[in-house]
Amino acid sequence: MAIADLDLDLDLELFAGPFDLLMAVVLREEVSLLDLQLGEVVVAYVEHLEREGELELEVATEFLVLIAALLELKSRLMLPGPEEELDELKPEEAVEELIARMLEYRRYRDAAVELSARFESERGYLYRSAPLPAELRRVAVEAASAVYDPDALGTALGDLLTEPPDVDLSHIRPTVSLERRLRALRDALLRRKDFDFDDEFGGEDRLTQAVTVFAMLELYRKGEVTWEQSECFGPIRVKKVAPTNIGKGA
Amino acid sequence: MSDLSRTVEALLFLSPQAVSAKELAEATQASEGQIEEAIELLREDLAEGKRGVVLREVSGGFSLASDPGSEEAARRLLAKPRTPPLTQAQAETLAIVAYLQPVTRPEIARIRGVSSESGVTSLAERGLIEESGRSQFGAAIFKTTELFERLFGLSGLDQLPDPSRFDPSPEDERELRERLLKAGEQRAE
Amino acid sequence: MSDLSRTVEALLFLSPQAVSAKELAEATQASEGQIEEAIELLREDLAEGKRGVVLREVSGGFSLASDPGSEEAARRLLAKPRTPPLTQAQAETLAIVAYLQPVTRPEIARIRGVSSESGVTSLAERGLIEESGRSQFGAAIFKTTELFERLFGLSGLDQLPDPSRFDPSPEDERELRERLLKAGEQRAE
Repeated sequence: MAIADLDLDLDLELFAGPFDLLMAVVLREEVSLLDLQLGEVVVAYVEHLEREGELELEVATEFLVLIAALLELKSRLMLPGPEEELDELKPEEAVEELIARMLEYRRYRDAAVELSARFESERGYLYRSAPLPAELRRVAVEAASAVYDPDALGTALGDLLTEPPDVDLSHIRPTVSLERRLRALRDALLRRKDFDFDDEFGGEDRLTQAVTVFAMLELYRKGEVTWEQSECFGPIRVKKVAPTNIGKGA
Repeated sequence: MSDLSRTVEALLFLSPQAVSAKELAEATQASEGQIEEAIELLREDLAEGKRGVVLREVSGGFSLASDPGSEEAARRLLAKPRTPPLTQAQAETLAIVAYLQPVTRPEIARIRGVSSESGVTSLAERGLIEESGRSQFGAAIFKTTELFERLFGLSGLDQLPDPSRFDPSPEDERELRERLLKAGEQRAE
Repeated sequence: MSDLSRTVEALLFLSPQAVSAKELAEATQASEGQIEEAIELLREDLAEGKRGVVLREVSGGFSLASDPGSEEAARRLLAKPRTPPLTQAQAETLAIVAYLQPVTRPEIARIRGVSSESGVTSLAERGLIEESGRSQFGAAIFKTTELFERLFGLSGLDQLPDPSRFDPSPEDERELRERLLKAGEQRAE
């Protein structure tokens, strides 16, 4: 009954009338499938659906099967050349093809109903899904054979025993601040009025010692310090200049 | 209950998949005949309505399942929503795959008359069908899964309803033919 | 068997974890008293030696487990003995346990300089180490297992490679422990 219930009136370039009539005239070759714009039929059907506002599933499915079959037949007709027996598809053959197609579809449609019912009636059975107990997830002691090398443990232990190397700072450039050296000099002079440069700063690196000499020059300029060196490369005696002296000198 | 049936029950309890009589025999080092007997005892003890667990024969073997009467409580406990029913597109696609497997996607579409992309995808997502290689033209080939047999309570694909049951009757066929032609003729008059 | 005990049995069958009486009551919409009765029935039916499945009462509640007598058959059917290579984290953790045992989890973490949770768990799951009590402060104490000795082909723990082979060379176990801890603390800085 289904497709006959489809009240679809078509107004196509080539054909005006109901859909099932179109099917009949196509099958009897009163209208050439080659000239028929199947797209127009589909558009008409979609418009029909919009007007109706509801989709009757069975009718819609059958419509789709028919249109699909027509499309396939038409594409065969459009194939060029040698496959002549295809080109000469007789109307009766087209009917048979269409019917066979629809019957085949129906078979699976009915099987689907049965499967759905079965699915429904089976849904209450639930199966267990749990991990295996731990003892089944590992090798049995009796079945275990040596697969690991004990040295791997020794090596891992050796890695753990190795203390991490000191962080390498060689890529960082040392900088020595003149400010800080000035402070160090003044601090040293607070403790003692005079001291030997090497005693005080001999432990510093060369750069720090050099900057400290710059700081001494700065303090000399300010009149805070003076020094003595009796010979080249000899010891340097640094001396504080008393503020009173500065006052007197000025 | 015999020692062997107890062991068989334990194996079915532990195994995530259905276990065949042959596998049970190997694991218990018993004969298949003894396994048959043990299963027979279990079948009685775990018949529907007796306990909370029932013995089922699915996908080529035996499996334990919870009694359907406890489904609601189980879903509450496990916070597992009920699986939605199959849509018509899914059911049709599944029927085609189940009866024709292995079958390609274009073949499914040809029979249904529509592209079956979404039906195929959703069934694969639900684990009911799976790809099993490619045809010589590169189309994906599908077959049903073990889960399909389990969820449909089938002990094997041969337990699917006889497909000849779905053959259209000669009357159906005649009716269809007449309808296609007659309807047109009437209107053509 | 009452309907409620059947449902409780089904729930315990399905749940991968132990289920408390409260959870059972909620899922079945019964009172905890009724659950107690249902469990009592199950306790009789599923006592050890009766079926392939036994009722277990653990701290978190109730669960079903396969009968211990079926372990051998279960192993033949299901066990997938896996001995994949050890990861660096596993090898380090295992070395610490092997050389210093018994050793606590915090000590392992201190020596490695990182949390060793997953290494400890995976080694315990694979049966290479096991908990052997608690320290006075409640920390789990670990030692290696018999399976460990088998898988490393050791006839005893004294067969472990001499740590003095690996530079630097501590002389006794106490010194080894101290050096390991010291190196670990430096790593953690």
